[in-house]
Amino acid sequence: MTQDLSKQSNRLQDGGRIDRSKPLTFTYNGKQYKGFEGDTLASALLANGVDIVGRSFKYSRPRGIVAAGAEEPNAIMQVGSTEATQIPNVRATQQSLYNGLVASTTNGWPNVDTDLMSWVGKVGGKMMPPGFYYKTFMYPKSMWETYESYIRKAAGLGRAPKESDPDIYDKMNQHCDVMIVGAGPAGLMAGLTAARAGARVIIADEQNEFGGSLLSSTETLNSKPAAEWIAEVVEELSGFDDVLMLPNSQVNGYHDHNFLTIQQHCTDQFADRAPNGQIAQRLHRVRAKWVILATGAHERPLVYGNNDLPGCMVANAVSTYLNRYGVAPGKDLVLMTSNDNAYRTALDWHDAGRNVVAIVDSRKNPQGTFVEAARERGISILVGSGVIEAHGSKRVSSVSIAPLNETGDVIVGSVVKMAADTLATSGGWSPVIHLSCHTGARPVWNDDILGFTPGATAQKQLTAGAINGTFSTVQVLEEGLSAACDALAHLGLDKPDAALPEADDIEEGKAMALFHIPHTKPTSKAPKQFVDYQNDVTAAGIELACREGFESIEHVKRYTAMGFGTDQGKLGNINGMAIAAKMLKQTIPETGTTIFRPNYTPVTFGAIAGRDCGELFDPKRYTAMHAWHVEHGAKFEDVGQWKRAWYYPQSNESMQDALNRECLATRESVGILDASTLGKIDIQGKDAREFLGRVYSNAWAKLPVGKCRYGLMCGEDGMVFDDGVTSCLAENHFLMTTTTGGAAHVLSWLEIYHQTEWPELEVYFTSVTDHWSTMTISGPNSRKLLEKLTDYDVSKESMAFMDWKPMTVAGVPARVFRISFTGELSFEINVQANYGLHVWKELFEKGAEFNLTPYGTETMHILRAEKGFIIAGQDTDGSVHPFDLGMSWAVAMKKPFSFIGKRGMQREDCVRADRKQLVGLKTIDPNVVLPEGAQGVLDPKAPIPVPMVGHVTSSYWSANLKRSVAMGFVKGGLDKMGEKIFYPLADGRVIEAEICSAVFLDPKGERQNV
Amino acid sequence: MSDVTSDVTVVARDTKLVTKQLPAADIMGESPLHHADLASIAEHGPKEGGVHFHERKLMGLLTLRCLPSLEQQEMIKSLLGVALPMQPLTSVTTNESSMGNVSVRWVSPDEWLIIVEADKACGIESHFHDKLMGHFSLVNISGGTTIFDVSGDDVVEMLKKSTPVDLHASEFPVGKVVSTVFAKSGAMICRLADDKFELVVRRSFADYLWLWIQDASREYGLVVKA
Amino acid sequence: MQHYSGFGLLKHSFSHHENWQRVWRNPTPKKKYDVIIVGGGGHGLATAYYLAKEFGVTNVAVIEKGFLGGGNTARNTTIVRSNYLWDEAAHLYEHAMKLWEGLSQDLNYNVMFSQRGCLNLGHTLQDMRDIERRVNANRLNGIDGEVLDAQQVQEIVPVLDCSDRARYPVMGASWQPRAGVARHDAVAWGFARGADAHGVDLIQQTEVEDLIIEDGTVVGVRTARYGEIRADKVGCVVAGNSSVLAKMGGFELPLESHPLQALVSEPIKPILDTVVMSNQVHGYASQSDKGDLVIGAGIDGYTGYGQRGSYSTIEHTIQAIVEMFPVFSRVRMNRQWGGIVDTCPDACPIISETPVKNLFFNCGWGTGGFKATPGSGHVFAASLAKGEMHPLAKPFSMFRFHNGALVDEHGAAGVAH
Amino acid sequence: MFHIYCPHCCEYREEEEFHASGQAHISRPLDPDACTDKEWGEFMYFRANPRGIHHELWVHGAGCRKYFNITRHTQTYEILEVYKVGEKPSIVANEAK
Repeated sequence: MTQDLSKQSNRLQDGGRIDRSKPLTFTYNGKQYKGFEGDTLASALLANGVDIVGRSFKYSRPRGIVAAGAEEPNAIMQVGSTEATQIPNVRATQQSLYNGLVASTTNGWPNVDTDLMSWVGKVGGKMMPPGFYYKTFMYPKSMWETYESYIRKAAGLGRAPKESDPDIYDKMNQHCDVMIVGAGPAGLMAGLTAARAGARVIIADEQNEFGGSLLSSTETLNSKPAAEWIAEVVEELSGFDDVLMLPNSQVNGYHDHNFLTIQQHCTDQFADRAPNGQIAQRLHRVRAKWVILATGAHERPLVYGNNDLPGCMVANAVSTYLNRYGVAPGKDLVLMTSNDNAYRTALDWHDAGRNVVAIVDSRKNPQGTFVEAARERGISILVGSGVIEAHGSKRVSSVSIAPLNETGDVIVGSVVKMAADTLATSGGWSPVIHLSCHTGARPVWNDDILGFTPGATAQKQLTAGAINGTFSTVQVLEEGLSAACDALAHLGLDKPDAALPEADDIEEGKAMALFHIPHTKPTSKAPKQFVDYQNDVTAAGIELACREGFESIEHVKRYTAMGFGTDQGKLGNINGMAIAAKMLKQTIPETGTTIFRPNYTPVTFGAIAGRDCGELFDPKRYTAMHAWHVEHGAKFEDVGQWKRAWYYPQSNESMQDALNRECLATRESVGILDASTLGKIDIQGKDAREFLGRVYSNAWAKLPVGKCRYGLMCGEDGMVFDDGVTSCLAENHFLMTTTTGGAAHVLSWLEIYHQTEWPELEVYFTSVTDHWSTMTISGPNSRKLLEKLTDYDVSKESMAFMDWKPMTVAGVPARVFRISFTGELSFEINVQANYGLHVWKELFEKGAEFNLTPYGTETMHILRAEKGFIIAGQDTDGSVHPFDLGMSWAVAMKKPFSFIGKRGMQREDCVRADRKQLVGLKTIDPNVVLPEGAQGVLDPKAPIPVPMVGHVTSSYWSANLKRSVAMGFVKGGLDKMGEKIFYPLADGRVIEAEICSAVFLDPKGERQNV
Repeated sequence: MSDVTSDVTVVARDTKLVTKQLPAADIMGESPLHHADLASIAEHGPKEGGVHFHERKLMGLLTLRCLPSLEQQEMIKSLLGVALPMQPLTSVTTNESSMGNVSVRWVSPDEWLIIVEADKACGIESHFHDKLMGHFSLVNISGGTTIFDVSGDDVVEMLKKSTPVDLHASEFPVGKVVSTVFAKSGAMICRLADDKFELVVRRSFADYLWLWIQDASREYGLVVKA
Repeated sequence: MQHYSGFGLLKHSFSHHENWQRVWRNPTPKKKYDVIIVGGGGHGLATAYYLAKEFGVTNVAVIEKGFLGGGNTARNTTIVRSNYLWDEAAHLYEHAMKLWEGLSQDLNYNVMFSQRGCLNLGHTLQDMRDIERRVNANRLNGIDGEVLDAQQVQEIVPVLDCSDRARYPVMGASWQPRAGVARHDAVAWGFARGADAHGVDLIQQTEVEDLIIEDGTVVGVRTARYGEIRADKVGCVVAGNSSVLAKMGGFELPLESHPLQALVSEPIKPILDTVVMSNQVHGYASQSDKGDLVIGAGIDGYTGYGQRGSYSTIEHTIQAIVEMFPVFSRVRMNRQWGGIVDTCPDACPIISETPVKNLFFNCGWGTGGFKATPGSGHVFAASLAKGEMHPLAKPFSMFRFHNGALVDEHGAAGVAH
Repeated sequence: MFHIYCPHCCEYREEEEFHASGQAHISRPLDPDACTDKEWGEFMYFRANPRGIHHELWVHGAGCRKYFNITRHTQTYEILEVYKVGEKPSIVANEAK
């Protein structure tokens, strides 16, 4: 080892799973540092002797790294080397180090080391107990907005980028027999067993390599370092085709019926931006037949005075930094523990050649393998004691230790002070039960292990290892094996040969239930004892919440914000519950339980969105003529998912100019509309006609073959929801059309009635929306145009209004319908969509002499409004029935079958006299166009609230009539013809209009009957 | 057969209407991906990659709706040259039919998709209407549908990004057909070989699905086949 | 009741906050009350508060099966607005809005009502028609509202993508400046504290197992913990569990209880100053004072009492958020949760007498209940006190589903709740 | 995220393929014109909405497009059985009251 470690003052000369041959450079708060491949950002910071990694949220206290994994509350960084690649709130303990990584702290002014806000925190902190904001900032009322802006400025950790994300995230749907969460000893054993049995296995782990707790321990398996066993298992697993191994992958959510989500980091462990368009992160959506949770446990710190000083760490984290990363995060260690397990940290520290000042054990008489090992090494052990307070300004410099009583809640002797720069604590282990809660199972308290374990669940879920409170490696491996065997048995697969590796024989003495170390002062006056670091929740705060009557643990959490941080209380929740329980004089299980919700750790929005963003956010549906519309300069309107041509401006034409031109050309000669998006449903069967009679409000019994008819479709409530023309193709064969937006709904409407209410009717429905291209030529010259493209007789005598005929148009077999939505002579030409563009182009070829003009949906709206034709969805809103629309002609009350909507439209409220009815509206000033959505009133001078009588639904400038035309609802409007109505607008204008017939043009229908 | 003349359009009109829908051969049909000019991508684009894409365009596709009695099943078999696959999620293909190459995909207990060459669709329709008694419906959907053949070493990976169905060979053997979600649209997926799938998609969604497949295939390399 | 103020905080800081009074008692219920409110969520607590404070009915118990404010009150996205389309709904929600505007002072509890405005985006021509219609109606009803074009929207929310790049470009929006958000827990706690101070008994951890009905009249409730508790009138304000209570009364309601999910991002520096809602792309977002982006969407399609829904709903919601706010792509989702919302066919509540005499229901708020909390409590309290429905409550009788007089805020309003 | 057995496709499929269509076994009155407003309103709008075992109508919308029934627990979300339209459920709630 010849590398220059001088800058990495805390880096050990050897050891760890880092690659010292691969040095990496990174930037932290503007300064360059070195680390090694295999480091996390946190281990590299510690290696470089960086103590302060953040400032606390409320009090601006300096904070250091306390943990080594997902439970870390303090080391929350802003990462990103460019504006577009900024990531807020990256947990340094989970971010792999890469060359060029740029990180900075998220709080602190002017900088994190010298934060002037901390003075505010120190002075004002006393006035900021939990919920203080509920008690103040109320007076004077007008000041709240000012107060709030300051609160908001202080809030938040990192920041969002200002530029769009250059990275790509995608998703993959996975299916497996066994999903194993966690690749520690239990998970690896389970995975190996299931894989050998031939099961389809997915095994995921949040860390960059498999091995879990074994990666940071010094224990042996089969008398070899555990790492060798891991390597063997990983190698064997990678040989199975049906095993998917996912390191760098957090299982974040466990949903009903064994559906799990995994966020796989594909490139963000080695690059700030995914190289060469690679996928940055992949979200796996897994459906598993069985799930084995082998998620391990998080060590709990103990709660004592100033426990947030940098240098205060969780014991196992210290071991992890030593063993896995070759980093000793200090020189002189005091270890405080309530259990044997944590002794390993002192042993590791000692074995790394550093000074263990003392082990402070709250128990009177600790005994066990590790305790003996410490004694053998001559480490001083202070039994029956606790660290009551840490001292120092920006890092621990000394600790105060006091003897405790048997139950650890009273100080029973004098306080001694010892110099130390690192204080590691352990209050035992909390099983990582998060995923087990996601589908509603309530965790249960286990007094033996002093933690919550997974509760009963409806999911096909098994658990193995530390999640069960099983901590010895021997038993953890056994549980991994047996969980896999249980899963295999359920799956009907045979157990394979699987021998357990031999693990170290370790005896551990009983742990003590200890959470909160008493201080010589009462909690309220003692130095701050933090429970939830990220939200600055203290033991005093929890006690205050209980005193104020917040007795449910959920109230305590909400009042203090405990557990609401980005770590979701992984370190603090149990300690907080224990403190509340003690305050309320009840047990922890009596106080409640702790429920975790997805996500286990935060998940990038981009990954959840996947590729369903940008161009792929939602399908764009196109007709066969779309390319032509684009070429001819069309503007498009979104109608459902369809892109419909809206209007076709020419050169510098304004929208209104284009509409005027399109409208006049159509009424004066001939226009053409791409109507392909209309829903089309082929209906066949001997009961088709009967069925139509039941779902439409009008009569269908006598519609002859070759004829078309308009129909209204209502819900059971009698309210119109769709309309369209249905044509009789043959005695048992119809073609129904629907609105563009309503097509899917209408088809399911027909299906649900057929399948669930009237299965005896012999009828089938098939969507042919996409099959037919539909082009409507409309205008006085439309017949002449059609005649140029067909040999068939399309004269009035041969083909009357509302007739349809099969014929050949432009050489293509077509079905031509003489129906009209413009009130002009119109032909709707339908051809198989593969030939739509051909026919469309031929129409233009032959239509030039008639000035054939393409028109879009807007002109279509104007032309139909001139005729008083409704558009379902614009002139209806789900609260109007056919009579409200003045369309009693489309309702056949005498049909033998009580059609859908008939009963509904006869309810008391539906037959009331003053219902809003659709009428025409003629502005007194013909040049004024009423805004759609304007609300009509009878007395514009009435005080607010002004009684409203109905709104304008459709309103346009009619170039043909050289005036505005409009339709709208008016209470009792059909009986108010000729009366005045006023439309007060937001800009202060009041537009006066006269109620009239909605048919503004050609009331006798002479133009379409030619 | 009336299919070949251009002036008579109605093929059958007793209780149902069957109209000829194809023009004379000199009028070229345009498939839903016509605008993408796949032919030149095939010519100039990459020749190697993990996912291969081919639009099997302008085929004849028909939706058959029926709850077939034994007699009807027999008649359908004689008309198509192959028996309807009655088992859910199964399909059959034959090239021994008088109708040429015929594939039939199970869609639901009373629905099948029939795939033939384009010029056979009308013939099948008219035969059915001539010969098949009882309640059924047969609808030509050729213009509203196209077929994507996707294949290659990474085709399953690409599909896993697109659809939630389990594509593992043990669950999805060759010949299995499912109608399912595909991205934010839908598709009927049939496994034609270990590494080859047929996607039957709706015309108006074809461009979206083509964009999706290009995107999902990017990391594997996409080869367009003419 | 101890008065809260900044000065009080200072004073208590000298005694290390050891002398704060309890916010509410933890009483054992009496044998009989004038009114029992079943359900200690925001609406139930508000009802009790106004009953005692405004209508002099102080012999009141609120019976809550869990903890106060622990249901939908604790789970919603805290949006407050009153820009409803139909007169009946608009008047009810505006009544609530006016109460919100003085609520912190009335309760002496800062509910952090922040009138930062609400945008309801329009992405299609029909959206814009609906927006015009609704804003015009609002203005004539005395409710603030404006129609904005895309550029004006962009000025208010710089991080919103108002470009043509979007699949459904923003065409405009309705803007209600007085709308905003409030601190949900504080609302429940403020009402609870106020009700308790007026003598209302707040009975937590007590589930009502049955309604005691004699001769078609309700006379009390039966609980597992305390047995029978009698009352002259019973008001049920139990949101998603309303159908369960109605069944105890022997009738059904026109309700379905659906999961409604919401989620928050990790806290980030202030970036979104207002509430942005979009019906077309199905998502809405605001940023809390703590810095979290608070995000919600529509309900799951099936009924469910599990306080959780399907992941696909979360995915669709996030897709919508990333579509609207591309710069949020690298922000991370912290937590998701679900509530049980009681949805009515017309997306309006039921504040109503029932087939059982002296039994009243206040339910059916669906996804829109939080914003109405003070108004709902106030009109329900008035109705319970007088034994006759308050004029603002009358249109919301459950019997409107018999005669057809629905107040259909569904399609017509064009607004996600 | 439900995993639903389609009784027509005869296999489990993902929830995305399905759509819930409300309470099952709500039959349209045979003679609507004879119904009172109250009866018609109850048919259209009033629902059991139970917390517990529930029978509901679903459609395999992206699959075979067939409607079918599910018996599901509305709190645990366990699907207890699926059955075709026209069939009766074999699992029903205990009607204590």
